[in-house]
Amino acid sequence: MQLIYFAWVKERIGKSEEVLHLPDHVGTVAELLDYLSGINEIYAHALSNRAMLRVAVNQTHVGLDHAVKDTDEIAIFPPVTGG
Amino acid sequence: MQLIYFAWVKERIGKSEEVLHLPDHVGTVAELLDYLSGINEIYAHALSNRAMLRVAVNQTHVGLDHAVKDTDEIAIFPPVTGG
Amino acid sequence: MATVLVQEADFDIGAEIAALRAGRTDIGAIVSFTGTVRDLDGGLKAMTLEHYPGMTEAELARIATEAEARWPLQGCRIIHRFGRLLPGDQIVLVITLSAHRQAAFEAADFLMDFLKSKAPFWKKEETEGGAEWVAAKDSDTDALDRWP
Amino acid sequence: MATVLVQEADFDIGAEIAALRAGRTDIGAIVSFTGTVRDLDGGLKAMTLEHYPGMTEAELARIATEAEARWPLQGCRIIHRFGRLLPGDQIVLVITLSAHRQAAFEAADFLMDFLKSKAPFWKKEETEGGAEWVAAKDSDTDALDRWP
Repeated sequence: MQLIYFAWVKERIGKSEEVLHLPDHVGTVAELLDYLSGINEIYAHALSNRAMLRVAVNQTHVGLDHAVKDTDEIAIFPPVTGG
Repeated sequence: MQLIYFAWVKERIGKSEEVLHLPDHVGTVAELLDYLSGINEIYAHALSNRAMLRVAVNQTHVGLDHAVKDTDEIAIFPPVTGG
Repeated sequence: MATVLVQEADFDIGAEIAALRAGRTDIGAIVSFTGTVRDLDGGLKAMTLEHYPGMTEAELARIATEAEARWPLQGCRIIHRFGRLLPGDQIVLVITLSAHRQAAFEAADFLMDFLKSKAPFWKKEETEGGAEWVAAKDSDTDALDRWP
Repeated sequence: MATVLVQEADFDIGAEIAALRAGRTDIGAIVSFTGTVRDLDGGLKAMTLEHYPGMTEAELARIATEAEARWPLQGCRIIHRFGRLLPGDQIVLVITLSAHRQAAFEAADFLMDFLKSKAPFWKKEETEGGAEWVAAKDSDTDALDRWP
């Protein structure tokens, strides 16, 4: 899957995007965040405050129980502040 | 008093303004409209539909029971339709 | 702070907004409303706006002062044209500036509602069939109930 | 019918409105909202807007389509800038055109509420003390409850 990070999520993880293989046991956004947080302390810190994270799958806002596939473009970011 | 007419009130009365002496027994806007309607049939026709008339005294919207004086500028017109 | 203009000439929306904003960094939100001569069925030849010189300016200034008392505005401008206008022509411009978008939106909305039922303007429409004074809409007076 | 632009360049409010109105006589009401970089206490040096290319355009188009489904609009344009902006600079422009003033007002208000909480933009403020991401306001999310 293609992962994209924005704003302070990007700064904490230290990259704006990356391609990772989606493990078979990861089926939802919540499970994906758990999986990423387990990679190392950097991800764990960047993704620790779930209330401050928003996720888009294939450029559409989704909730934590939304399904994810290995072919998806998945973006993780803080609440938006445009306008 | 200075009388000013606008829109179809002006067209029906046939003039845009005139100076009339305010009779002593005329103390309110309602009494003024009654007095003007009694001048002749032209005024009577122009001022017959009271629900469609609005009045401003000294350039401020007022109601039918507002006081009028001989030194006032009194405008009579239909409901406004600007904007 | 509000400025009011009643004029026969056309106005330039962009230039008016730019003049109100010039050199300022304390404004966050600018709302403009422009009313134009609408010809829904293709039968309108022209629209003539009569007004009450003196009272018009006074009434618009009163309306603007009321808006400034209700919302934290950093600028407010009303321009209303009179005379003979053609379909598509601009009639009225209201601009509100504020630090907050909701204040700018509500004040502009309020100004138009009050202007429609308080400012002494009368429209006469010219069609093939002749010229007729536009009747006031009850909905314009009813709209004032939105602002208790 | 709505058109959406996400760009680094500035925009010209008057020219945008003129382009939407050109040659039309069926429009009665035009509302514009402009958001600008506000510096209330004089401490802001700059504001950088990051965005999600692709999704931003898609999200703004979805918001505009929703507005067109709710109100009888005759035109709708959204322009949102990204990149580094200075205090006083223009950030966002929303224009709505309709035969009716209430539709134009409500649609522009709605577009700004949804844009604020749905469009993937993030603001970073630069002050003397450094640079910090702007925190989202609960009031922006709560504002969506105004449009059931």
